[in-house]
Amino acid sequence: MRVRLLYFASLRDQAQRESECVEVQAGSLQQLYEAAQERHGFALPRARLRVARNGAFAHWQEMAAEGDEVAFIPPVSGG
Amino acid sequence: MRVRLLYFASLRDQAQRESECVEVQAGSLQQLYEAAQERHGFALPRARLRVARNGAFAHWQEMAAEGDEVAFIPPVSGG
Amino acid sequence: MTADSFRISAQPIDVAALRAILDDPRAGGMACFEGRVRDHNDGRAVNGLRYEAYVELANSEGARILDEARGKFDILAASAVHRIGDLAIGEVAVWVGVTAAHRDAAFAACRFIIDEVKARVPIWKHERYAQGDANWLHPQAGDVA
Amino acid sequence: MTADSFRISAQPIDVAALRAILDDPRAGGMACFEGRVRDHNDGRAVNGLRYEAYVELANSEGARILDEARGKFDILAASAVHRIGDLAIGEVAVWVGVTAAHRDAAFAACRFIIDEVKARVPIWKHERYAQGDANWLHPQAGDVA
Repeated sequence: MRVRLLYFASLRDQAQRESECVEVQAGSLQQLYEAAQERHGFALPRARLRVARNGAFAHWQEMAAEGDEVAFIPPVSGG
Repeated sequence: MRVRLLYFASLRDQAQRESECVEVQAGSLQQLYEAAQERHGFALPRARLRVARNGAFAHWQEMAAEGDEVAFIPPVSGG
Repeated sequence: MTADSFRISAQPIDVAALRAILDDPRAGGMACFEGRVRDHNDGRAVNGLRYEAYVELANSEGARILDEARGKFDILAASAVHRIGDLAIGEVAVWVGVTAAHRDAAFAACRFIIDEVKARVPIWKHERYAQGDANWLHPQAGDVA
Repeated sequence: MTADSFRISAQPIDVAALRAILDDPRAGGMACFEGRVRDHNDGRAVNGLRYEAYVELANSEGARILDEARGKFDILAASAVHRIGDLAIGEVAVWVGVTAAHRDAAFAACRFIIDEVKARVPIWKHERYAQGDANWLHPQAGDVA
Protein backbone atom coordinates (compact mmCIF):
# COMPACT_ATOMS: atom_id res chain seq x y z
CA MET A 1 0.00 0.00 0.00
CA ARG A 2 0.97 3.58 -0.47
CA VAL A 3 1.52 6.14 2.31
CA ARG A 4 2.94 9.63 2.40
CA LEU A 5 5.58 10.45 5.02
CA LEU A 6 6.25 13.99 6.28
CA TYR A 7 9.61 15.07 7.70
CA PHE A 8 10.25 18.13 9.82
CA ALA A 9 13.24 19.98 11.23
CA SER A 10 16.32 17.78 11.64
CA LEU A 11 14.53 14.80 10.10
CA ARG A 12 13.89 16.81 6.99
CA ASP A 13 17.51 17.89 6.82
CA GLN A 14 18.67 14.29 7.19
CA ALA A 15 16.14 12.94 4.67
CA GLN A 16 16.89 15.88 2.35
CA ARG A 17 13.20 16.10 1.58
CA GLU A 18 10.08 17.28 3.37
CA SER A 19 7.93 14.38 2.29
CA GLU A 20 7.98 11.18 0.31
CA CYS A 21 5.48 8.61 -0.93
CA VAL A 22 6.45 5.06 -0.14
CA GLU A 23 5.10 1.62 -1.00
CA VAL A 24 5.02 -0.48 2.16
CA GLN A 25 3.77 -3.80 3.47
CA ALA A 26 1.05 -3.77 6.09
CA GLY A 27 2.61 -2.49 9.28
CA SER A 28 2.44 -0.17 12.23
CA LEU A 29 3.44 3.49 12.31
CA GLN A 30 6.39 2.38 14.39
CA GLN A 31 7.55 0.10 11.59
CA LEU A 32 7.21 2.98 9.14
CA TYR A 33 9.57 5.05 11.25
CA GLU A 34 12.06 2.26 11.66
CA ALA A 35 12.23 1.76 7.90
CA ALA A 36 12.58 5.49 7.27
CA GLN A 37 15.23 5.75 9.96
CA GLU A 38 17.25 3.00 8.29
CA ARG A 39 16.80 4.56 4.86
CA HIS A 40 17.80 8.09 5.90
CA GLY A 41 20.02 7.52 8.93
CA PHE A 42 17.84 9.54 11.33
CA ALA A 43 19.72 10.31 14.53
CA LEU A 44 16.63 10.69 16.73
CA PRO A 45 15.47 7.48 18.41
CA ARG A 46 11.77 6.77 18.03
CA ALA A 47 11.26 7.11 21.79
CA ARG A 48 11.91 10.85 21.49
CA LEU A 49 9.36 11.35 18.69
CA ARG A 50 5.62 11.53 18.45
CA VAL A 51 3.67 10.43 15.42
CA ALA A 52 0.66 11.91 13.68
CA ARG A 53 -1.61 10.38 11.13
CA ASN A 54 -3.75 12.48 8.79
CA GLY A 55 -3.26 15.63 10.82
CA ALA A 56 -3.92 14.24 14.31
CA PHE A 57 -1.63 12.73 16.93
CA ALA A 58 -1.66 8.94 16.78
CA HIS A 59 -0.15 5.94 18.55
CA TRP A 60 2.89 4.14 17.22
CA GLN A 61 1.09 0.79 17.49
CA GLU A 62 -1.65 1.83 15.05
CA MET A 63 -1.55 0.14 11.67
CA ALA A 64 -0.97 2.32 8.65
CA ALA A 65 -3.74 2.37 6.05
CA GLU A 66 -3.69 2.97 2.31
CA GLY A 67 -3.39 6.69 1.55
CA ASP A 68 -2.36 7.72 5.08
CA GLU A 69 -0.29 10.83 5.59
CA VAL A 70 2.07 10.05 8.46
CA ALA A 71 4.20 12.70 10.15
CA PHE A 72 7.12 12.01 12.48
CA ILE A 73 7.26 14.75 15.10
CA PRO A 74 10.69 15.46 16.59
CA PRO A 75 10.89 17.11 20.03
CA VAL A 76 9.30 20.52 19.59
CA SER A 77 10.96 23.85 20.34
CA GLY A 78 8.42 26.57 19.76
CA GLY A 79 8.08 29.59 21.98
CA MET B 1 3.16 75.04 65.27
CA ARG B 2 1.84 74.91 61.77
CA VAL B 3 1.39 71.77 59.66
CA ARG B 4 -0.29 71.08 56.37
CA LEU B 5 -2.69 68.13 56.12
CA LEU B 6 -3.49 66.33 52.87
CA TYR B 7 -6.76 64.49 52.34
CA PHE B 8 -7.44 61.92 49.65
CA ALA B 9 -10.43 60.01 48.29
CA SER B 10 -13.25 59.63 50.83
CA LEU B 11 -11.38 61.72 53.39
CA ARG B 12 -11.23 64.59 50.95
CA ASP B 13 -14.94 64.27 50.22
CA GLN B 14 -15.76 64.30 53.92
CA ALA B 15 -13.40 67.20 54.68
CA GLN B 16 -14.62 69.00 51.56
CA ARG B 17 -11.04 70.06 50.88
CA GLU B 18 -7.88 68.42 49.64
CA SER B 19 -5.62 70.06 52.15
CA GLU B 20 -5.61 72.46 55.07
CA CYS B 21 -3.06 74.27 57.19
CA VAL B 22 -3.65 73.89 60.89
CA GLU B 23 -2.11 75.34 64.05
CA VAL B 24 -1.54 72.52 66.53
CA GLN B 25 0.11 71.81 69.83
CA ALA B 26 3.08 69.45 69.88
CA GLY B 27 1.76 65.98 69.21
CA SER B 28 2.06 62.77 67.26
CA LEU B 29 0.79 62.10 63.76
CA GLN B 30 -1.84 59.92 65.41
CA GLN B 31 -3.09 62.91 67.42
CA LEU B 32 -3.25 64.95 64.22
CA TYR B 33 -5.55 62.37 62.67
CA GLU B 34 -7.72 62.11 65.74
CA ALA B 35 -8.25 65.87 65.76
CA ALA B 36 -8.98 65.95 62.03
CA GLN B 37 -11.35 63.01 62.38
CA GLU B 38 -13.29 64.85 65.08
CA ARG B 39 -13.32 68.06 63.07
CA HIS B 40 -14.51 66.48 59.80
CA GLY B 41 -16.35 63.35 60.95
CA PHE B 42 -14.10 60.92 59.09
CA ALA B 43 -15.69 57.47 58.90
CA LEU B 44 -12.43 55.55 58.51
CA PRO B 45 -10.83 54.44 61.78
CA ARG B 46 -7.15 55.25 62.06
CA ALA B 47 -6.28 51.55 62.17
CA ARG B 48 -7.27 51.27 58.51
CA LEU B 49 -5.09 54.18 57.41
CA ARG B 50 -1.41 54.73 56.82
CA VAL B 51 0.30 58.05 57.33
CA ALA B 52 2.97 59.84 55.34
CA ARG B 53 5.09 62.80 56.30
CA ASN B 54 6.80 65.00 53.72
CA GLY B 55 6.25 62.51 50.93
CA ALA B 56 7.40 59.32 52.69
CA PHE B 57 5.52 56.73 54.73
CA ALA B 58 5.84 57.40 58.45
CA HIS B 59 4.79 55.92 61.80
CA TRP B 60 1.79 57.20 63.71
CA GLN B 61 3.88 57.57 66.85
CA GLU B 62 6.26 60.09 65.27
CA MET B 63 5.92 63.65 66.51
CA ALA B 64 4.85 66.27 64.02
CA ALA B 65 7.31 69.09 63.37
CA GLU B 66 6.83 72.68 62.28
CA GLY B 67 6.14 72.90 58.55
CA ASP B 68 5.41 69.17 58.07
CA GLU B 69 3.15 68.05 55.27
CA VAL B 70 1.18 65.12 56.65
CA ALA B 71 -0.97 62.88 54.46
CA PHE B 72 -3.56 60.43 55.73
CA ILE B 73 -3.64 57.44 53.38
CA PRO B 74 -6.95 55.58 53.20
CA PRO B 75 -6.92 51.93 52.03
CA VAL B 76 -5.68 52.05 48.46
CA SER B 77 -7.54 50.70 45.43
CA GLY B 78 -5.33 51.11 42.40
CA GLY B 79 -5.03 48.52 39.66
CA MET C 1 10.03 57.13 30.50
CA THR C 2 12.90 54.68 30.73
CA ALA C 3 12.70 50.91 30.90
CA ASP C 4 13.12 50.76 34.65
CA SER C 5 10.54 53.17 35.95
CA PHE C 6 7.21 53.61 37.58
CA ARG C 7 5.00 56.48 36.55
CA ILE C 8 1.63 57.97 37.39
CA SER C 9 0.05 59.24 34.18
CA ALA C 10 -2.82 61.62 33.63
CA GLN C 11 -2.73 60.74 29.92
CA PRO C 12 -4.02 57.54 28.30
CA ILE C 13 -1.50 54.73 28.58
CA ASP C 14 0.30 54.08 25.29
CA VAL C 15 0.95 50.36 25.51
CA ALA C 16 2.81 50.16 22.20
CA ALA C 17 5.27 52.81 23.36
CA LEU C 18 5.75 51.05 26.68
CA ARG C 19 6.43 47.75 24.97
CA ALA C 20 8.96 49.40 22.65
CA ILE C 21 10.89 50.82 25.61
CA LEU C 22 11.32 47.28 26.93
CA ASP C 23 12.85 45.96 23.69
CA ASP C 24 16.09 44.25 24.59
CA PRO C 25 18.08 41.78 22.48
CA ARG C 26 18.83 39.73 25.61
CA ALA C 27 15.14 39.32 26.43
CA GLY C 28 13.64 35.92 25.70
CA GLY C 29 10.29 36.90 27.09
CA MET C 30 8.13 39.74 28.22
CA ALA C 31 5.26 39.18 30.61
CA CYS C 32 2.79 41.97 30.92
CA PHE C 33 -0.41 42.75 32.71
CA GLU C 34 -3.02 45.32 31.79
CA GLY C 35 -5.69 46.27 34.25
CA ARG C 36 -8.72 47.62 32.45
CA VAL C 37 -11.89 49.33 33.60
CA ARG C 38 -14.60 46.71 33.95
CA ASP C 39 -18.29 47.35 33.38
CA HIS C 40 -19.12 45.81 36.74
CA ASN C 41 -17.70 45.46 40.23
CA ASP C 42 -19.01 43.53 43.17
CA GLY C 43 -22.23 42.79 41.29
CA ARG C 44 -22.98 46.41 40.33
CA ALA C 45 -22.99 47.91 36.83
CA VAL C 46 -20.24 50.53 36.48
CA ASN C 47 -20.42 53.43 34.02
CA GLY C 48 -16.90 54.69 34.48
CA LEU C 49 -14.41 55.61 37.08
CA ARG C 50 -11.81 58.01 38.25
CA TYR C 51 -8.46 57.31 39.84
CA GLU C 52 -6.65 59.75 42.01
CA ALA C 53 -3.20 59.40 43.50
CA TYR C 54 -0.90 61.00 46.00
CA VAL C 55 1.45 61.43 43.06
CA GLU C 56 4.71 62.15 44.86
CA LEU C 57 4.40 59.18 47.20
CA ALA C 58 2.92 56.94 44.50
CA ASN C 59 5.93 57.50 42.28
CA SER C 60 8.44 56.81 45.03
CA GLU C 61 6.57 53.74 46.32
CA GLY C 62 6.16 52.43 42.76
CA ALA C 63 9.89 52.86 42.13
CA ARG C 64 10.58 50.98 45.35
CA ILE C 65 8.40 48.07 44.18
CA LEU C 66 10.31 47.86 40.90
CA ASP C 67 13.59 47.86 42.85
CA GLU C 68 12.30 45.03 45.02
CA ALA C 69 11.28 43.07 41.91
CA ARG C 70 14.75 43.47 40.44
CA GLY C 71 16.23 42.21 43.70
CA LYS C 72 13.95 39.18 43.98
CA PHE C 73 13.78 37.97 40.37
CA ASP C 74 16.29 37.43 37.57
CA ILE C 75 14.85 40.02 35.21
CA LEU C 76 16.26 42.48 32.73
CA ALA C 77 13.86 45.39 33.14
CA ALA C 78 10.46 46.29 34.52
CA SER C 79 8.13 49.19 33.88
CA ALA C 80 4.77 50.12 35.29
CA VAL C 81 2.37 52.97 34.66
CA HIS C 82 -0.84 53.76 36.49
CA ARG C 83 -3.43 56.07 35.07
CA ILE C 84 -5.22 58.79 37.04
CA GLY C 85 -8.22 60.92 36.10
CA ASP C 86 -11.48 59.91 34.44
CA LEU C 87 -11.51 56.58 32.62
CA ALA C 88 -14.14 54.97 30.43
CA ILE C 89 -15.02 51.27 30.39
CA GLY C 90 -12.28 49.31 28.66
CA GLU C 91 -9.52 51.87 29.16
CA VAL C 92 -6.19 50.71 30.51
CA ALA C 93 -5.85 51.68 34.18
CA VAL C 94 -2.51 50.08 34.85
CA TRP C 95 0.18 48.43 32.76
CA VAL C 96 3.09 46.34 33.99
CA GLY C 97 5.75 44.86 31.72
CA VAL C 98 8.76 42.77 32.64
CA THR C 99 11.49 41.40 30.40
CA ALA C 100 13.73 38.50 31.32
CA ALA C 101 15.90 35.91 29.65
CA HIS C 102 13.43 33.24 30.80
CA ARG C 103 9.70 33.27 31.31
CA ASP C 104 9.60 32.01 34.90
CA ALA C 105 11.20 35.18 36.18
CA ALA C 106 9.18 37.42 33.85
CA PHE C 107 5.85 35.98 35.04
CA ALA C 108 6.79 35.94 38.71
CA ALA C 109 8.05 39.52 38.70
CA CYS C 110 5.06 40.81 36.73
CA ARG C 111 2.69 39.21 39.20
CA PHE C 112 4.67 40.54 42.17
CA ILE C 113 4.63 44.08 40.80
CA ILE C 114 0.91 44.26 40.09
CA ASP C 115 0.09 42.72 43.47
CA GLU C 116 2.33 45.17 45.31
CA VAL C 117 1.08 48.16 43.32
CA LYS C 118 -2.47 47.27 44.24
CA ALA C 119 -1.56 46.74 47.88
CA ARG C 120 0.79 49.64 48.57
CA VAL C 121 0.73 52.48 46.07
CA PRO C 122 -1.46 55.42 47.17
CA ILE C 123 -4.01 55.39 44.36
CA TRP C 124 -7.76 55.35 44.88
CA LYS C 125 -10.60 54.29 42.64
CA HIS C 126 -13.88 56.17 42.50
CA GLU C 127 -16.64 54.23 40.77
CA ARG C 128 -19.75 55.72 39.20
CA TYR C 129 -22.58 53.23 39.08
CA ALA C 130 -25.30 52.85 36.47
CA GLN C 131 -27.86 53.62 39.19
CA GLY C 132 -26.40 57.10 39.62
CA ASP C 133 -24.48 56.83 42.86
CA ALA C 134 -20.73 56.72 43.26
CA ASN C 135 -18.24 55.38 45.73
CA TRP C 136 -14.61 55.51 46.77
CA LEU C 137 -13.16 52.02 47.08
CA HIS C 138 -11.32 51.46 50.33
CA PRO C 139 -10.95 47.69 50.43
CA GLN C 140 -10.72 45.79 53.69
CA ALA C 141 -7.87 43.34 54.09
CA GLY C 142 -9.05 40.12 52.49
CA ASP C 143 -11.33 41.73 49.91
CA VAL C 144 -11.04 40.20 46.45
CA ALA C 145 -9.38 42.76 44.21
CA MET D 1 -8.57 36.19 13.86
CA THR D 2 -11.14 36.01 16.61
CA ALA D 3 -10.58 36.37 20.32
CA ASP D 4 -10.58 32.65 20.97
CA SER D 5 -8.13 31.30 18.51
CA PHE D 6 -4.70 29.91 17.94
CA ARG D 7 -2.87 30.72 14.76
CA ILE D 8 0.43 29.99 13.06
CA SER D 9 1.55 33.12 11.23
CA ALA D 10 4.14 33.57 8.51
CA GLN D 11 3.75 37.35 8.91
CA PRO D 12 5.15 39.50 11.72
CA ILE D 13 2.93 39.39 14.79
CA ASP D 14 0.87 42.56 15.19
CA VAL D 15 0.58 42.81 18.97
CA ALA D 16 -1.59 45.94 18.92
CA ALA D 17 -4.15 44.21 16.70
CA LEU D 18 -4.13 41.13 18.92
CA ARG D 19 -4.69 43.23 22.02
CA ALA D 20 -7.58 45.05 20.35
CA ILE D 21 -9.30 41.78 19.54
CA LEU D 22 -9.30 40.92 23.23
CA ASP D 23 -11.03 44.16 24.27
CA ASP D 24 -14.00 43.21 26.40
CA PRO D 25 -15.95 45.45 28.77
CA ARG D 26 -16.19 42.59 31.28
CA ALA D 27 -12.42 42.18 31.40
CA GLY D 28 -10.69 43.51 34.49
CA GLY D 29 -7.33 42.30 33.37
CA MET D 30 -5.32 40.97 30.51
CA ALA D 31 -2.18 38.95 31.07
CA CYS D 32 0.06 38.49 28.12
CA PHE D 33 3.33 36.90 27.26
CA GLU D 34 5.59 37.67 24.33
CA GLY D 35 8.41 35.33 23.45
CA ARG D 36 11.11 37.20 21.59
CA VAL D 37 14.20 36.12 19.71
CA ARG D 38 17.18 36.38 22.05
CA ASP D 39 20.72 37.16 20.97
CA HIS D 40 22.00 34.12 22.84
CA ASN D 41 20.96 30.60 23.79
CA ASP D 42 22.74 28.09 25.95
CA GLY D 43 25.79 30.32 26.09
CA ARG D 44 26.12 30.82 22.32
CA ALA D 45 25.64 34.08 20.40
CA VAL D 46 22.65 33.81 18.04
CA ASN D 47 22.35 35.86 14.84
CA GLY D 48 18.78 34.92 14.00
CA LEU D 49 16.49 32.00 13.71
CA ARG D 50 13.82 30.28 11.76
CA TYR D 51 10.73 28.53 13.01
CA GLU D 52 8.90 25.90 11.06
CA ALA D 53 5.67 24.17 11.98
CA TYR D 54 3.51 21.30 10.94
CA VAL D 55 0.87 23.94 10.38
CA GLU D 56 -2.26 21.78 10.23
CA LEU D 57 -1.47 19.91 13.43
CA ALA D 58 -0.06 23.02 15.16
CA ASN D 59 -3.30 24.87 14.60
CA SER D 60 -5.46 22.02 15.90
CA GLU D 61 -3.21 21.33 18.90
CA GLY D 62 -3.03 25.05 19.69
CA ALA D 63 -6.82 25.29 19.58
CA ARG D 64 -7.02 22.32 21.93
CA ILE D 65 -4.71 24.06 24.42
CA LEU D 66 -6.93 27.16 24.38
CA ASP D 67 -9.98 24.95 24.97
CA GLU D 68 -8.24 23.31 27.91
CA ALA D 69 -7.36 26.73 29.34
CA ARG D 70 -10.99 27.83 29.10
CA GLY D 71 -12.02 24.66 30.91
CA LYS D 72 -9.47 24.99 33.72
CA PHE D 73 -9.55 28.75 34.42
CA ASP D 74 -12.28 31.36 34.83
CA ILE D 75 -11.29 33.45 31.82
CA LEU D 76 -13.16 35.44 29.20
CA ALA D 77 -11.01 34.85 26.14
CA ALA D 78 -7.58 33.66 25.10
CA SER D 79 -5.59 34.09 21.93
CA ALA D 80 -2.21 32.86 20.86
CA VAL D 81 -0.14 33.30 17.71
CA HIS D 82 3.15 31.67 16.84
CA ARG D 83 5.37 32.97 14.11
CA ILE D 84 7.10 30.81 11.51
CA GLY D 85 9.78 31.71 8.97
CA ASP D 86 12.94 33.76 9.41
CA LEU D 87 13.09 36.03 12.47
CA ALA D 88 15.62 38.64 13.51
CA ILE D 89 16.83 39.28 17.06
CA GLY D 90 14.10 41.02 19.06
CA GLU D 91 11.17 39.93 16.87
CA VAL D 92 8.12 38.46 18.54
CA ALA D 93 8.09 34.67 18.09
CA VAL D 94 4.97 33.94 20.10
CA TRP D 95 2.25 36.00 21.73
CA VAL D 96 -0.33 34.82 24.25
CA GLY D 97 -3.05 37.04 25.67
CA VAL D 98 -5.77 36.15 28.17
CA THR D 99 -8.58 38.30 29.51
CA ALA D 100 -10.45 37.59 32.71
CA ALA D 101 -12.54 39.42 35.25
CA HIS D 102 -9.73 38.88 37.79
CA ARG D 103 -5.99 38.70 37.43
CA ASP D 104 -5.42 35.34 39.13
CA ALA D 105 -7.16 33.49 36.34
CA ALA D 106 -5.59 35.66 33.63
CA PHE D 107 -2.05 34.98 34.86
CA ALA D 108 -2.60 31.28 35.47
CA ALA D 109 -4.17 30.69 32.07
CA CYS D 110 -1.52 32.71 30.25
CA ARG D 111 1.22 30.70 31.91
CA PHE D 112 -0.56 27.42 31.19
CA ILE D 113 -0.96 28.29 27.51
CA ILE D 114 2.64 29.28 26.86
CA ASP D 115 3.91 26.23 28.74
CA GLU D 116 1.67 23.88 26.79
CA VAL D 117 2.43 25.55 23.46
CA LYS D 118 6.12 25.07 24.09
CA ALA D 119 5.64 21.47 25.17
CA ARG D 120 3.12 20.19 22.65
CA VAL D 121 2.66 22.27 19.52
CA PRO D 122 4.67 20.96 16.54
CA ILE D 123 6.92 23.95 15.94
CA TRP D 124 10.70 23.77 15.66
CA LYS D 125 13.38 26.38 16.12
CA HIS D 126 16.44 26.53 13.93
CA GLU D 127 19.19 28.76 15.32
CA ARG D 128 21.97 30.36 13.33
CA TYR D 129 25.00 31.08 15.49
CA ALA D 130 27.47 33.93 15.24
CA GLN D 131 30.22 31.36 14.57
CA GLY D 132 28.49 30.35 11.33
CA ASP D 133 26.93 27.01 12.21
CA ALA D 134 23.26 26.30 12.77
CA ASN D 135 21.17 23.84 14.68
CA TRP D 136 17.66 22.48 15.05
CA LEU D 137 16.55 22.53 18.68
CA HIS D 138 15.11 19.24 19.84
CA PRO D 139 15.08 19.63 23.62
CA GLN D 140 15.34 16.66 25.92
CA ALA D 141 12.77 16.35 28.67
CA GLY D 142 14.04 18.50 31.52
CA ASP D 143 15.94 21.01 29.37
CA VAL D 144 15.43 24.60 30.43
CA ALA D 145 13.36 26.26 27.75
